[in-house]
Amino acid sequence: MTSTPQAVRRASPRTRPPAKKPTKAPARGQATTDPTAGLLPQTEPVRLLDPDGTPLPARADYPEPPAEALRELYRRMVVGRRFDTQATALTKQGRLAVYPSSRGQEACQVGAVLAVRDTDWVFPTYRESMALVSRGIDPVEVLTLLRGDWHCGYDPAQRHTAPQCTPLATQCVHAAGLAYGEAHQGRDTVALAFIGDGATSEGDFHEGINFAAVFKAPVVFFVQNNKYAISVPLSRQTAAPSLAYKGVGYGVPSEQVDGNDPVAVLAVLARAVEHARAGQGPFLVEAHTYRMEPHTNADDATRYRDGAEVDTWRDRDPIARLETYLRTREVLDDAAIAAIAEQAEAYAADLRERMHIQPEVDPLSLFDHVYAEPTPQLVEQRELVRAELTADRESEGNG
Amino acid sequence: MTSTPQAVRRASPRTRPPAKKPTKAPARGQATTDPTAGLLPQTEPVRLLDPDGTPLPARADYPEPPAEALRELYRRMVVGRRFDTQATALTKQGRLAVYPSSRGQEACQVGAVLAVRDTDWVFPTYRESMALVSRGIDPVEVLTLLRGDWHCGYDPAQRHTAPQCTPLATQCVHAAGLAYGEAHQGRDTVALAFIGDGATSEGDFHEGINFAAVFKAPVVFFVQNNKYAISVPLSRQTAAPSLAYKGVGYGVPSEQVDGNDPVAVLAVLARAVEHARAGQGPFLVEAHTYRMEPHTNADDATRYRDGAEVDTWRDRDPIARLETYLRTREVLDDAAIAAIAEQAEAYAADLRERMHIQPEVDPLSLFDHVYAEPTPQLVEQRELVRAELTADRESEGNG
Amino acid sequence: MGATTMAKALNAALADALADDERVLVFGEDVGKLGGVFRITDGLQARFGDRRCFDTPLAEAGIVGFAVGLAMSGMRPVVEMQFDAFAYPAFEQIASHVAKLRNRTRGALSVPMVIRVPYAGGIGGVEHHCDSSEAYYAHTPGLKVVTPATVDDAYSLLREAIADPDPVVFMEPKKLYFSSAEAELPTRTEPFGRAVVRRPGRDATLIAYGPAVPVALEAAEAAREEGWDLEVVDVRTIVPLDDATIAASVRRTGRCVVIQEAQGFAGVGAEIAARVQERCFHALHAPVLRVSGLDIPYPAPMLEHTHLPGVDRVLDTVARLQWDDRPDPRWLAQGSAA
Amino acid sequence: MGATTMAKALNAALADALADDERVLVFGEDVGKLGGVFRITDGLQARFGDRRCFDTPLAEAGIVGFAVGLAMSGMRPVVEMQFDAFAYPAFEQIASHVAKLRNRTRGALSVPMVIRVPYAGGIGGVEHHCDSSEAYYAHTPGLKVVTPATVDDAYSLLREAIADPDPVVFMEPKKLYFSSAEAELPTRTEPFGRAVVRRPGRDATLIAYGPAVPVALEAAEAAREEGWDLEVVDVRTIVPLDDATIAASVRRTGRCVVIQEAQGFAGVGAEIAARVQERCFHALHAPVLRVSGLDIPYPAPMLEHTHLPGVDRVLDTVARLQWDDRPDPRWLAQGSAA
Ligand SMILES: Cc1ncc(C[n+]2csc(CCOP(=O)(O)OP(=O)(O)O)c2C)c(N)n1
Ligand SMILES: Cc1ncc(C[n+]2csc(CCOP(=O)(O)OP(=O)(O)O)c2C)c(N)n1
Ligand SMILES: [Mg+2]
Ligand SMILES: [Mg+2]
Repeated sequence: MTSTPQAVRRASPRTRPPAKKPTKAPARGQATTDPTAGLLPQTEPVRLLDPDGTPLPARADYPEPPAEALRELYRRMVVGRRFDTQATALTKQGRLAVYPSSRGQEACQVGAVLAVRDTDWVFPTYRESMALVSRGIDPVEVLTLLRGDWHCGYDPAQRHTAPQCTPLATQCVHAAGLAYGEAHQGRDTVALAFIGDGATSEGDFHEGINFAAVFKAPVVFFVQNNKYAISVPLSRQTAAPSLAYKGVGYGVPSEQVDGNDPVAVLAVLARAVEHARAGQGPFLVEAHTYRMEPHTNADDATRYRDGAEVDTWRDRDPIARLETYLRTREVLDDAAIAAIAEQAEAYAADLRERMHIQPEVDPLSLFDHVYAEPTPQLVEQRELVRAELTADRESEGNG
Repeated sequence: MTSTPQAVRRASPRTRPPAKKPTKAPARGQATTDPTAGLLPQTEPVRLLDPDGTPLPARADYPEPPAEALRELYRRMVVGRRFDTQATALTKQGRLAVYPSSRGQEACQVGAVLAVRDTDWVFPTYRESMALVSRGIDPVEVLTLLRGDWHCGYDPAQRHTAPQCTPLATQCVHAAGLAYGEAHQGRDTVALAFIGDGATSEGDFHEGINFAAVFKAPVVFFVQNNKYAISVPLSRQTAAPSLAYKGVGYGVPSEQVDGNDPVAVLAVLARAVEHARAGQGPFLVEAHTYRMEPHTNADDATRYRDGAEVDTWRDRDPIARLETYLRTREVLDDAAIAAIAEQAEAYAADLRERMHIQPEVDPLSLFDHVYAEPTPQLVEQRELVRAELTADRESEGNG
Repeated sequence: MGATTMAKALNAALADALADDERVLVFGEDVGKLGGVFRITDGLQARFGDRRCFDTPLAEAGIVGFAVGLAMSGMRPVVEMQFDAFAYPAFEQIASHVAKLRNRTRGALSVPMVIRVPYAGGIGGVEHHCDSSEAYYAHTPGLKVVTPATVDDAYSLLREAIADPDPVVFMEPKKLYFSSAEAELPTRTEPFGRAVVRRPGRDATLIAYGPAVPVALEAAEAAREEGWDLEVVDVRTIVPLDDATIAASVRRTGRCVVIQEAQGFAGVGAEIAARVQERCFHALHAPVLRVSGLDIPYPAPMLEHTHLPGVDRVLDTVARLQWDDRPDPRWLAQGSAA
Repeated sequence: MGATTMAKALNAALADALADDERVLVFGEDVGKLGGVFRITDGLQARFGDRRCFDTPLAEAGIVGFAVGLAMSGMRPVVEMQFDAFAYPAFEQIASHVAKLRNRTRGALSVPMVIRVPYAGGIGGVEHHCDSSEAYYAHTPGLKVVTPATVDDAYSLLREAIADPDPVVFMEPKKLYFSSAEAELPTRTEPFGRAVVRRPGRDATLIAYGPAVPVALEAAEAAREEGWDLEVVDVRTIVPLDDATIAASVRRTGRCVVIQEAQGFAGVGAEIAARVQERCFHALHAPVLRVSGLDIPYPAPMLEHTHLPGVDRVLDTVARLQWDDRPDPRWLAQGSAA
C-alpha cells in the first residue's frame, strides 16, 4: 500500500486556506447567537451514497472526495477486508492468540486513516488492525501482540501510531496530550483517536475530549459506533439521542456519519481533520456502523444478537456500496476490480506465509525494556532466569 | 429549623400528577422531532428576580414558589449565612481544622435542600455544610470531620444524607446507585447530588450522570458553578457554552439558573425533583453563582482573583435580593427580619459554645469500624496501642 | 456428587445467593445475556430476570460507585470486573469509598459488596488481561481480600463474601476456572480468616494462595523424589490473614517458602515472609524465601512460562533452604561488595 | 549558604529544570497562579509563562494521560497530584500506561515524566489528604519510586527524576515541606538506587524512608539514653532499592527495624524486611521487626498521633530485638494456640 494518501493531500490546509471559524453550517438554521451553533451534529448521519451505491444529491458542507481518493479507498478496503478474514483464519490455526475483527467497518477503518497524513498520529484500539495495515504498517508487525509476543510490533515513533490500546478510552487522553505537545512545538500534527461506542462510557473519554477542548488540541475523536460493546448494546451505554451529541457539552463541534458509506466517512473525516489542523481545536465524529463478526474469535455472538440483525447489515456492505458507485462513475471496471482482488489475495498469501514462521523470542529480552536500564533487582532476576534456562537446556540435553 | 419544607410538599407528585413526558418546553421552538427537544437548557439562565430584587414577568415553565416557601427559604439563608461566618470564625480560633465557606452561594445551598423531602437522599460535597444545617442536621455534627474527628458526625442512614464527599465527583455515581436501588425497592426517593464546576471535569461525573440516565435513576445533579475550582477559573474546566449543555450528551434534560436568585433556584430545583420523582430519570441543573470567600480558610484568593470581581458579586447578594422582594410583597417586614436575625444569632451562639467543648475521642475507637469485626491483625494492633497508652499514662504519672 | 469446575461452582454460588436473598444484585460488563466473558454469570439473567442480573455502561468506576449507592440503599451488589487490569479505573472508588465508608460513618453506613476480579495469568492472555492485583487491595485497610484455589472454596468463599457485612474483593484465579474436582454443592468450607493445610509435610512449609496453590502442591509432589516432605498451606483469605495456622506450620517444619504469582516487590508474599520471620525466628533453620513472578509487566503468551513461578522455580528455591545449615552463598558476594 | 525548606528546594529544582530544558512542562491543579496548595510551584508561571507552567481541568487521569501524550511528543512533563488520595483516579493511566509503555514498545516510546505526589500525614489534614500510597506504585513494575527526606535530596532527587529516562513517582512527605536545613542549591547528592547511612551506629539498624527518616533519627538519638547505638539508613529510592547498602548495614549491626509511616500490611516495609532476612539471615540476632502506621484508614487530626509511628513505638520495637538473645515472648502464646 502506498503511504501518502490522496485524501490527505486534498484536505491539507496547505492547498486550501483554513477556515477562520468553525466551518460547519449551523444546524437547523439556528441564529448565530445560539450557543450551540456549530457544535451540534446534524440530526441525520451524513450520507453521500445510498446503501445500494446510488449517489445522493451533492452537498455543500461535505463535497465528494476526488475520484482518485475513492479508488484508493476502495483498494485499501478490499485489501483490508482480505487481511481481516485472513487474520480470523489464523486464529483457527492457532497462529494468533486472539483477533478482534473489523469486518463490516471497512469504510471507517480505511476512511479514517486515509484522511490523515503520515506525520499525523493515530491512536488505535485493539479493533484497528485493518486501519493500521491501511496506514501501511506491515501486517505481521500489526499482529505481533495478538500472536502472543510481548510488544506492539511496529515502532510507534517512526509510524506516528500509538500501540493498539486495550484499556478502553485511555488513548483519548494520550491523543489530547500528544496533539497539544506537537502544537506546542510548532508542528501542525493532527491526532486521530479511535474509540468504540461502549468505551465512550469510560471516564477517560470524558477527560480526553475535555482536555483537548480546553487546550484546543488538534484531535479528531472518531467513534465507531458498531452497536455493541462485546455483548452490550448501545442502549446500555447511553440515553443520548446519539453519541455525537456529546460534543456540545465540551464545546466540541460534532458530526454523525453513515459509517458504512465510505464516501461520506472520508468526506466527514477530511473536514474534521482540516478543522483540527487549522487550529480550531478538536472535532468529534460518530460513525454508525456494525461489527459483522463476533467481538473476537473467542466470542459467541449468537448469545446476544440474532442472525436477522446481522443480515440487515450485510445488505449495507460498504465495499459493495462503493464498488457499485465507482463502477457507475466508471472509476472502476471489471479488470481493475479483479486486479485489486488479486493484490488482496497476494497480500493475504504473504501474510499467511510469514505468520507461519514462529518468531524467535529470547526470554531474557523480558528484562530489556522495563526501564531504560534494568534495576539491580531485575539484574538479579535476569540471572535467575538465565540459570533456569541453562538448567532446562542441560536437562533436555540429558533427557 | 423545621424539617418538612414547604417547597417539597408543593413539588410532590402526590399533590400534582406527574407529567407523562419531559415537562420542559422545547427550547427555541424546535420541532418535536428534534432529538435535542427537552434536553438542552435555555440559552439564558432562568431568573425570576432581578439582581435588585425586582420580580421579572411570571413565566409558565417556572411558576413562583408559594410565599410561605420563600419566607422559609429566606429564614434558612439568613441562619445559614450566620452559621457559615461562625464556622469561618471558628477556624481562626483553632476549633476547626479547615472550613470551606459557601458564603454567596446561600440561594443554592438552601434552595436545593428545600426542594427535596426528608426521605430523599442528599449527596453533599465538603462545600455543603450550610446545606446540611439547612436540612436540619445539628451543626456540631456537620462540622465533626472538619473539627478533626475521624467520622462524619451525623448518621447518614437516619438523615438520608451521605457523608460530605471529598474525592471530587465520586458522589455522583453513589447518587445514581442509591436512586436506582431505592426505585428498585419501590420507593419514590429522589437523590440530590451536589457538585462543583471544577469537579464536572472528573471522569466520575461523566460516569455518574451516564449511569443515572441509562438506568433512569431519579437523580438531580446540581452543579454550583461558583466560577472557581480553588484557583482555577471555569475557562480551564470547559470550552462548552455552559455546563448545562453537558446534559444532552447523556440524554438528560438540563437547565441553567441564576444561582444568586433564590426564587429561581427553588423553582428550577422543584421542577427537576418533580421530573426525577415522576420516573423520568435524572435532571441536570447548573446554577451560576460565586464563592465570596477563599476556597477554604487556608486559601489565599488574592493570588488568583481581584477584589473588583468579588465586589461585582457582592452586588448580587442572594439574601438582600430575596429580602427586598419579600418586603415588596409584604411577606417580610422589619419585625420579621429582626426576629430571623435574632434566631440566626442564637444559632451561632449555641454553635460557638458547643464547639468550644473539645470532644473526647477514644484512640481505641480507631479500630472499631474498619470492619464489622476487627481482624486478628487489628486486634493485635489495638493491644499494641492499648499498651502504648498505658505506658504513656504511667510515664505521665511518674513524670 | 460429580466433577464440577471452579467456574460452575462460582456460578452456582451466585445463583444460590440470588435465590436466597432478594437484596443480591449481579451486574457488570457482559454479565447479562452473554453470561460474562468467562461464563461465570451464565444463565443468571435468564433465571432471575434483568432486574437481578444486568449489564451496565462500560465504566468500572461507575460500576463500583453504583454498587456503593446500591449498598447504601440496602442492596447487596456483586459486581464483576471483566479482568484484573480493568478494575484500575475503579481504584479511587475502591480505596477512598468502598474501603472507608463504614469507618467514616462509625458503622452507620456499611457497604457490603463483592467485587469479583478474575485475575492472574496462565491462560495465554494478551497484556492487561493477566495482572495479579491482589496486593493493591490487600494494602488498603477496610477491604477483605479472598482468593479460592479449590472448587469447594470457590463456592463457599463466594457465598460467605456475599453474606459478609464488609466489602470483599474476591480474586478469582482465571487459570483455575476450568479446573475441576468432585464437589457436592452447596458446600461449606472453613470461614474467612482460616488458612488450610492442603498437604501435610515435615521438612518445609510452602505457603501459597490462589493460582499458586496448585503449583505448590505439584512441587510438593515432585519434591518427594528429592527426598523432601513439604507441607502446603493455602492462605485462602489474604485479609484477614491466618497468622496462627501459618506460624504453627513453619514452627513445625522450620523452613518456609512463600509462593505467589504476582510480581514480587512489595507484594503479599513479602508480607507473609516478613510476618513468618517475625513470629518464627527461632524455629527457622533458613531464611524465609520467596518465589514469585518477575518484577516486569505481565508478558504475552509466548513468554508467560518464563514469568510464572513454576514447579522448577519452587524446587530450586526449596533447595536453597540451607539443608546443610550453611549460609546461602548467593548473598555472600553482595555482602562483601557493599 | 542559608537555611532552606524542602518546599523551597523542590521549587528551585522545578525552576532550574524549566530553565535548563525547554522540554520540561509543569502542570496540574492550581499549580499556576496559586503556585500549588503547598506553593511548590510558586512563581513558576510568572517566571516561565503559562505555556510552561499551567493549570489543567480538574481530572487526574486526564493529567497523567495528557502527560503520556506529551511525553510521546518529546516533552518532559512534571505533573502535580494535589494530594496522595487524589492520584487514585489516575491509577489506570499510571499502572497500565505510564509503567508499561516503554516495555510494550521495546523502548521505541519512552514516557519520561515525573508524577509528584505530596503524601503521608502529620499535618493535621482531614481524610483523603494523608494517605501513604507509595506501595501501590512500588508494586508496579516500570515505575521508579523516589522519596526525599532531606532538603538536599529534595532538590537533587527531583532534578534527577526530571532528567531520568523513566517515569518517576516522586513522593513528597508533606510534613517535611517546611522542614529546613542549610543547603546550597543547586546541589547533587547520591544518585537513584543508593541508600544513605544518615547516622552510623553499631547495635541495630533502623531502615526508613521519607517521613519516617526524621522519626528514625530522633529515635536513634533518644536510644542513646537507653544505651543503644543505632544506625539509620535512609532508603531514598524505593525503586530501585539499594539492597547492598541495606544488607551491609544489617550485617554489621545484626539487628534491624524497618520503619514506614504507611499502614503496614503488604507495604514497602514488608518488602524490606523480607529482603533483609533473606540476605542477612545468619547475621541476625533477632527477627527483622517493623514499625508502621496502623492498618486503618488514615485518621483525622485528633488521632493521628496514635496512628503515626513515633519515637516511642520505634523504641519499644528496638527493645524487642532480643538483646538477651531470648525469643520474643509475644509470639509464643500464639504458636502454642495454633
Ligand atoms: C477499561 C477496560 N474495561 C474493560 C475492557 C474489556 N473490553 C475489551 S473490548 C470491550 C468492549 C468495547 O466495546 P466498544 O468500545 O464498543 O468497542 P468495540 O469492541 O465494539 O470496537 C470490553 C468491555 C477493557 N479492555 N478495558
Ligand atoms: C479527586 C480529587 N482531586 C482533587 C481534589 C482537591 N480539591 C478539593 S476541592 C477542589 C476544587 C473543587 O472545585 P469545584 O468542583 O469547582 O468545587 P468548589 O470547591 O468550587 O465548590 C480540589 C481540586 C479532591 N478533593 N479530589
Ligand atoms: Mg462497539
Ligand atoms: Mg467551583
